[in-house]
Amino acid sequence: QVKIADVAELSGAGAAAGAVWHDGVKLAVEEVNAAGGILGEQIELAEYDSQTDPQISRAMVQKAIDEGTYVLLGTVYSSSTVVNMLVAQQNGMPQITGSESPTITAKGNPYIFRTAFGAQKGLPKLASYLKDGLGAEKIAVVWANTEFGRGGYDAFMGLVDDFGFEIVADVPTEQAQVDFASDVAKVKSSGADAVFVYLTEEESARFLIEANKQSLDLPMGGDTVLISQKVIDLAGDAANGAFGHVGLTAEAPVPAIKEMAAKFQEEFGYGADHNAIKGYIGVYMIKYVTEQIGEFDREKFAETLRGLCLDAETHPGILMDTCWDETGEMSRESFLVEVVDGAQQITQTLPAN
Amino acid sequence: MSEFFQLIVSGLSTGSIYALAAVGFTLLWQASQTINFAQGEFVMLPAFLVLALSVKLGFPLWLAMPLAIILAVLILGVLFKRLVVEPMIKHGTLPLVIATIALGVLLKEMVKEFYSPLGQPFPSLFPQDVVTIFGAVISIPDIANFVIAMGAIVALQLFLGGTRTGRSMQATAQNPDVAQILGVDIKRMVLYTFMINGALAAIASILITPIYLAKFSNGETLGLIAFIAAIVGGFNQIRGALVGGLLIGIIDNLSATYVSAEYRQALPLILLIVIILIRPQGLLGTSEGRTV
Amino acid sequence: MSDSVLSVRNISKSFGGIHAVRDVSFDVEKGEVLGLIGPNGSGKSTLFNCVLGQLRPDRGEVQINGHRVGNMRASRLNKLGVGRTFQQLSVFPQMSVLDNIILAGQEHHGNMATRLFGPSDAGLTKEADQLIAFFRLEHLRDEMAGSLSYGQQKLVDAAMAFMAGPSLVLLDEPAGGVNLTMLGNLRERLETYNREHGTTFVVIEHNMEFVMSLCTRIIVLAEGAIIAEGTPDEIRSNQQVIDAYLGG
Amino acid sequence: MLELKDIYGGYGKITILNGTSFKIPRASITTVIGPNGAGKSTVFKAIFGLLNIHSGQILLEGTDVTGRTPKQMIDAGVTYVPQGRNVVPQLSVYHNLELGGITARDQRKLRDRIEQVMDQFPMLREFRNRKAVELSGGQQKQLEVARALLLDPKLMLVDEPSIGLSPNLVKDVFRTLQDLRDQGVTILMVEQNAKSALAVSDYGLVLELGQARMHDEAAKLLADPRVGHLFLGGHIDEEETA
Amino acid sequence: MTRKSILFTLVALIALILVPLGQGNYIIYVLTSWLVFSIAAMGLNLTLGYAGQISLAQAAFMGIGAYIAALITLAGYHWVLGWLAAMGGTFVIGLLLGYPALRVQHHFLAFVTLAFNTLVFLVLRNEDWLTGGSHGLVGMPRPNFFGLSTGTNLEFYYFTLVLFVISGAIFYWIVNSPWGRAFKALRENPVRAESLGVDTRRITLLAFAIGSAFGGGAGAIMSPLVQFIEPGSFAFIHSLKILLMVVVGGAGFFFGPILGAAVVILLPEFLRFTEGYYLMIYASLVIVLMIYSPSGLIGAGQKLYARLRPGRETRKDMEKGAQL
Ligand SMILES: Nc1ncnc2c1ncn2[C@@H]1O[C@H](COP(=O)(O)OP(=O)(O)OP(=O)(O)O)[C@@H](O)[C@H]1O
Ligand SMILES: Nc1ncnc2c1ncn2[C@@H]1O[C@H](COP(=O)(O)OP(=O)(O)OP(=O)(O)O)[C@@H](O)[C@H]1O
Ligand SMILES: [Mg+2]
Ligand SMILES: [Mg+2]
Repeated sequence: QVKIADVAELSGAGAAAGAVWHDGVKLAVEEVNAAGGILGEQIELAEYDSQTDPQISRAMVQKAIDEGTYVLLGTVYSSSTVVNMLVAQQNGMPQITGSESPTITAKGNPYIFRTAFGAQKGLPKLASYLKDGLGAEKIAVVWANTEFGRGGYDAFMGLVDDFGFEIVADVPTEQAQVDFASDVAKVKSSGADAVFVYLTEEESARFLIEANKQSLDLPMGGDTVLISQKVIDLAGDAANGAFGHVGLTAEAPVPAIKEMAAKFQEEFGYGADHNAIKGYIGVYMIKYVTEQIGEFDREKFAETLRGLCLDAETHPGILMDTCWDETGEMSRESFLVEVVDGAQQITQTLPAN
Repeated sequence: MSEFFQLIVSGLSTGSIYALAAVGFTLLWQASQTINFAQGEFVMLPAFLVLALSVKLGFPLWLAMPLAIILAVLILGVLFKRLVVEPMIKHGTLPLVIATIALGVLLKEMVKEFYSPLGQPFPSLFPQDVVTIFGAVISIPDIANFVIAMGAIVALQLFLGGTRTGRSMQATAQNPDVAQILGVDIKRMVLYTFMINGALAAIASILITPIYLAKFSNGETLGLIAFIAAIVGGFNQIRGALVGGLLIGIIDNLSATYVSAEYRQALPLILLIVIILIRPQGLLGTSEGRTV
Repeated sequence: MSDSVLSVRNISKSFGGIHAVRDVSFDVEKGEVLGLIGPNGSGKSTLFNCVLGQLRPDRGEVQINGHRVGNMRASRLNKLGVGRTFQQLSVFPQMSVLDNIILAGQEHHGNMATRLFGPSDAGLTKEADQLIAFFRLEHLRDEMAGSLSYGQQKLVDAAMAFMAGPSLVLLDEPAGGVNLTMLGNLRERLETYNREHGTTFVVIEHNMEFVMSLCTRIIVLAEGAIIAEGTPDEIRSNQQVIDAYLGG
Repeated sequence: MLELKDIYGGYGKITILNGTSFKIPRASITTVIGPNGAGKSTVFKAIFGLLNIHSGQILLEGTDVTGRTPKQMIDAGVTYVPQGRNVVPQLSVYHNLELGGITARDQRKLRDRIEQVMDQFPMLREFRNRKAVELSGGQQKQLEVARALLLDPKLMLVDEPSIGLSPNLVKDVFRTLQDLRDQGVTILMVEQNAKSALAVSDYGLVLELGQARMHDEAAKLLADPRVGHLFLGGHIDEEETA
Repeated sequence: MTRKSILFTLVALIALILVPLGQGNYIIYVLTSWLVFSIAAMGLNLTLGYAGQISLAQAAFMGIGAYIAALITLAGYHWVLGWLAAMGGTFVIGLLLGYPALRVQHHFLAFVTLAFNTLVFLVLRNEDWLTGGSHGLVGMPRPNFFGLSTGTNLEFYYFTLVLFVISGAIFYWIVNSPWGRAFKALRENPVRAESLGVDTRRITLLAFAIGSAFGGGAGAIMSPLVQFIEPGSFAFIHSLKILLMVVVGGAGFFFGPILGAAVVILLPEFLRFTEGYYLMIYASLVIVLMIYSPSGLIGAGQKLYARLRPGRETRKDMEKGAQL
């Protein structure tokens, strides 16, 4: 038996993301165990609730390490990951995270690995679509003033000069904000050509609903979350027309993902989203890398994973061809998606960068 | 200008719902000196009752909503009063405050565990059509929210001030010992207030959730706003809570737009601190009278 | 300004339309025991509260020992040697009787620093115990003051006013609810203080036996104004006072 | 009318009443006297259902009313004026009075009764729209006494009505109580003002250490040297009462 | 102190010294944060439990303390300096927060302090240049004392324990001095207290300032403990948590908040095995406790103790005979 710990946002504000991630992890663990485990060892999955509180997540990581884990999975919220990755690093513990904040791989921590690439990689793809695809110049930016949103915001603002955008409205919002009336009104009166939305799921949906209510007729683009299935479910018709860049989506024209999504739906009774896929991939990363080195050795695990490329053909659980660089950052193909009639539609497949 | 007007209109619409929550808050304070830190969760829960009835049990919406209100009155009114408040009412405010904090956690966790940790879409009672006045877009739900909330509050005010039951409730609130000696059935009076609060919370919930979405954690923000609105209004006045709710709705919108979005929460708070320090009894509250 | 401990000049106070106190002036000489009587609602308590800084009078001025006490806080006044009781029971219900009484004295000993670093009873236990014994409350010394009977609390309340060894004490209905025997003791205590320390007293009281036997001079208030002033005998036989207050 | 049989009771675990027994006849005034802390107020609370009674029986007109709630006692025709201040602070004087009659069936009649008691205490009429908390101490006490009269009770429990009242009002109140007695109301009253209270009473009751020690006609008690002794100091020894 | 309570304190102290031995890092970490929160809760207990001034801003003071200490240690100065500055700073800010309490009471005061907490949160989050914004501050070093390191978790636990004992002693001293009596008097009857010479103004301000300084001190220990601080850890909700500690333990009792902190921090750990239900169980337990004993665990203990003693009790004066 080999023990794997998943520290995730099972309660608190991040439960939506963390719980889905955890279900993805569970699905993969079941599959791997059914197929004989890793190096013949069955995986024993231990879950730890970070309560979406960075301090608790730190304690939980500490606890997971104390209680013995081979590799660590989690957390999803960047605000937690930046904290608890320090502990994992001190203990030489490889950590596979679902966070997408650019800062995480920028800290020179040799033990951290992503399951989806950071916002700094996705946003240029979106920006060029805004500029070239839509011809937008005046942009309104609506972002969550949290660790998560801040990362996306900084990454996007870094691109403004390169693309020659003019930011006509800069609207930070609160965590778990429910009332977006003033934010929409501000965007509306700013004279923007397009809106860049970088919020978490419910907030994205609330923003879209309010925008619809106030008849805000602007193209609204975002990264991953804005056009996720969850947001579409929540916002209903108001989500139509939103578009964005997606690293992972259950709608991707990739058979392996479709298959995984179907299994997920069957197992848990709701649709998989990018967080589910991330958790799923995380487990398979552990399997493939361990099998490559042939033993359970954390040091070697981290060493091997740095700079590794896994192709989906021989490693089906990884779903798409993926490479990791020296910092733990990863790259693979991604997609441009638009919401049409309440469903994601892939408009473009973008190459890995 | 149209932006300004838009902000006022939106502020009034959400503000009226804050007012509903705040009025309930004030009522509980009056009846039992309960500062209900679970008030936000009280507004969060009924939406999930509607969802459970309609989505999970397949009731039609027109039936699910009244049923949910009744359930809310039973759970948040009768049950809450019987199980939590009654045993503690003699012991002052603090234990009750703590119990309501714990109750808030309990409700949140139960919804999360037994329904879903994810946000849920919620059907709107009203068509989504809009009218445009002076460049501001006003939706039918906005108008309906405002009218229903006002109606509920005015009715309540008349009931409390104009009937003997209402005054017995006030007496119970101010001096339960005396009320008891005079033969007021204080338990029943307290029960009434809790039931009314349950109903108000349910109405607020059904009105606000189509926009805010049903999520277990929604109560955190709402509860706080209700508390603030009740304070501004003066805590011992129904119409104070009304004014407080509307004011918060508008100030929040205006300050987020014209002052600083990063400090959007700050301005209403600072303003309120100033109000309180100038008028310690709140905007419409009355002073507690002679102390010596 | 001769020996006047308390001098009240033209005090007026109204609430909304009610003139609770109208242009009241009087002086209290050192060592006097002054009675203040009058029908219910005639403004006695209000007058006390104006004198002692709990209320701000609309007009007029109060001097204690020659100091104007316009905006002085009650605690400052108390430190200047003015003790008082309130008409409504006011003890510290969740503190023991002993603590109640020590508290009443501790602020008069040392300064903030010695009160923090000195002994925890500020060296007052003995003194407090004597007072407790005097009011026959020994058996209740360690009970919470809030669990005492009305009369017992009243005694604790009165005891607190004496603890700091004040030079001027204002008592608002000290006798109400107190058993007659204890009342005798209370009167004796007042008299002893008055004799030995020259303490000046102003007493509001509706118990005529108590007032008449204790006070050297009596002021009668009605509808906020002074209607009579004099020795107990003069007051007892004053027709106006009988009509307004004593009843036939 | 009212009978207490061997009542034990108190606050929490502390017993204050140690076998209190007495009996009072209909249409009489009985004054309870005794030192501070003897348990006088506690007896009243016990009768009115506000106290935890360990054992013993309370009979009202022959029916056992032990353990009834205050509401039930009011319905049975008992009203209670507690010691200290007991008004609803933020309600007006008039609404306070109205509350006093909250249990009355006939509300029209209640309104007439309120007018009548306001005649008795003119101050109340003058201040009918003022908040009760703004009244002076004695005014609040008048309000309380007036409020207890509204319901035309059968039995009134009055705990030290004279505290805070000016002498002429005390006389008025005592006179009112006598009038009520003449109309058939039974009155049980506590007074420290023993002499004047006993003077208007039919019976007197000395309570000490939670027990009824002496119970006799008021006039006899007034003349009793032991009662005189009581007011001069010391307490009644067992032998003396035996 | 009675002999019994001295003995109890000694036993407790020895237990505290022995508990972490042989435990994993995580348990030690949890124990350490219990001690830290106990200090903060002690402070609130002074403000709320003793002086009766409701404050919903204790987390903000922890935050201010933590940031002050973090900035000072990150600038290369010794932690002790940061600690003193944190206590001093929060003392002064607490003094300022006390001013509204001179004008308003109860729920209004609750609101003002709540608002203050939110404002502090916003400043910590928005002023990136100083506080690192929502990214927070990372990597505060653990201090050395004359060659003694506090680097490992166990060492840091003992370091915290020492500070805890010092804070506890100071707290005990304050509440048992005449100041403590004045605080209680303020809680019970401010008008009367004022008339007895208690300068209620000064006492109110002091109650806030001292309570806040305890919070600041706790915060200053927190920053090297967690080695990462961010605004979210000091949001209003955490003030409620500290309030919970004080009341659940027993407001106005010396050991109350310490017990309460243990419940709030350690109990969830014991309930962890119930997985998704632990918060529900925890919340229900708190409600039940409040119903059974509104004065918290201490009160519950007293109640149980009383139940074990014989049934009826005659009051002392009822035995001896009340003198007339
Ligand atoms: N805070 C207040 N607001 C309004 N009216 C007040 C206030 N305080 C006192 N009054 C009024 O002022 C008048 C004088 O009250 P005060 O308490 O001084 O009377 P008092 O002489 O002490 O009477 P008592 O003997 O009954 O105690 C009363 O009519 C009272 O109703
Ligand atoms: N709430 C309480 N908790 C505990 N003990 C109490 C409580 N109330 C009263 N006692 C005690 O019970 C005894 C009787 O009190 P009670 O109030 O009946 O006395 P009383 O005869 O009415 O005295 P008084 O003349 O002072 O009003 C006293 O010793 C008192 O200390
Ligand atoms: Mg008076
Ligand atoms: Mg009594």
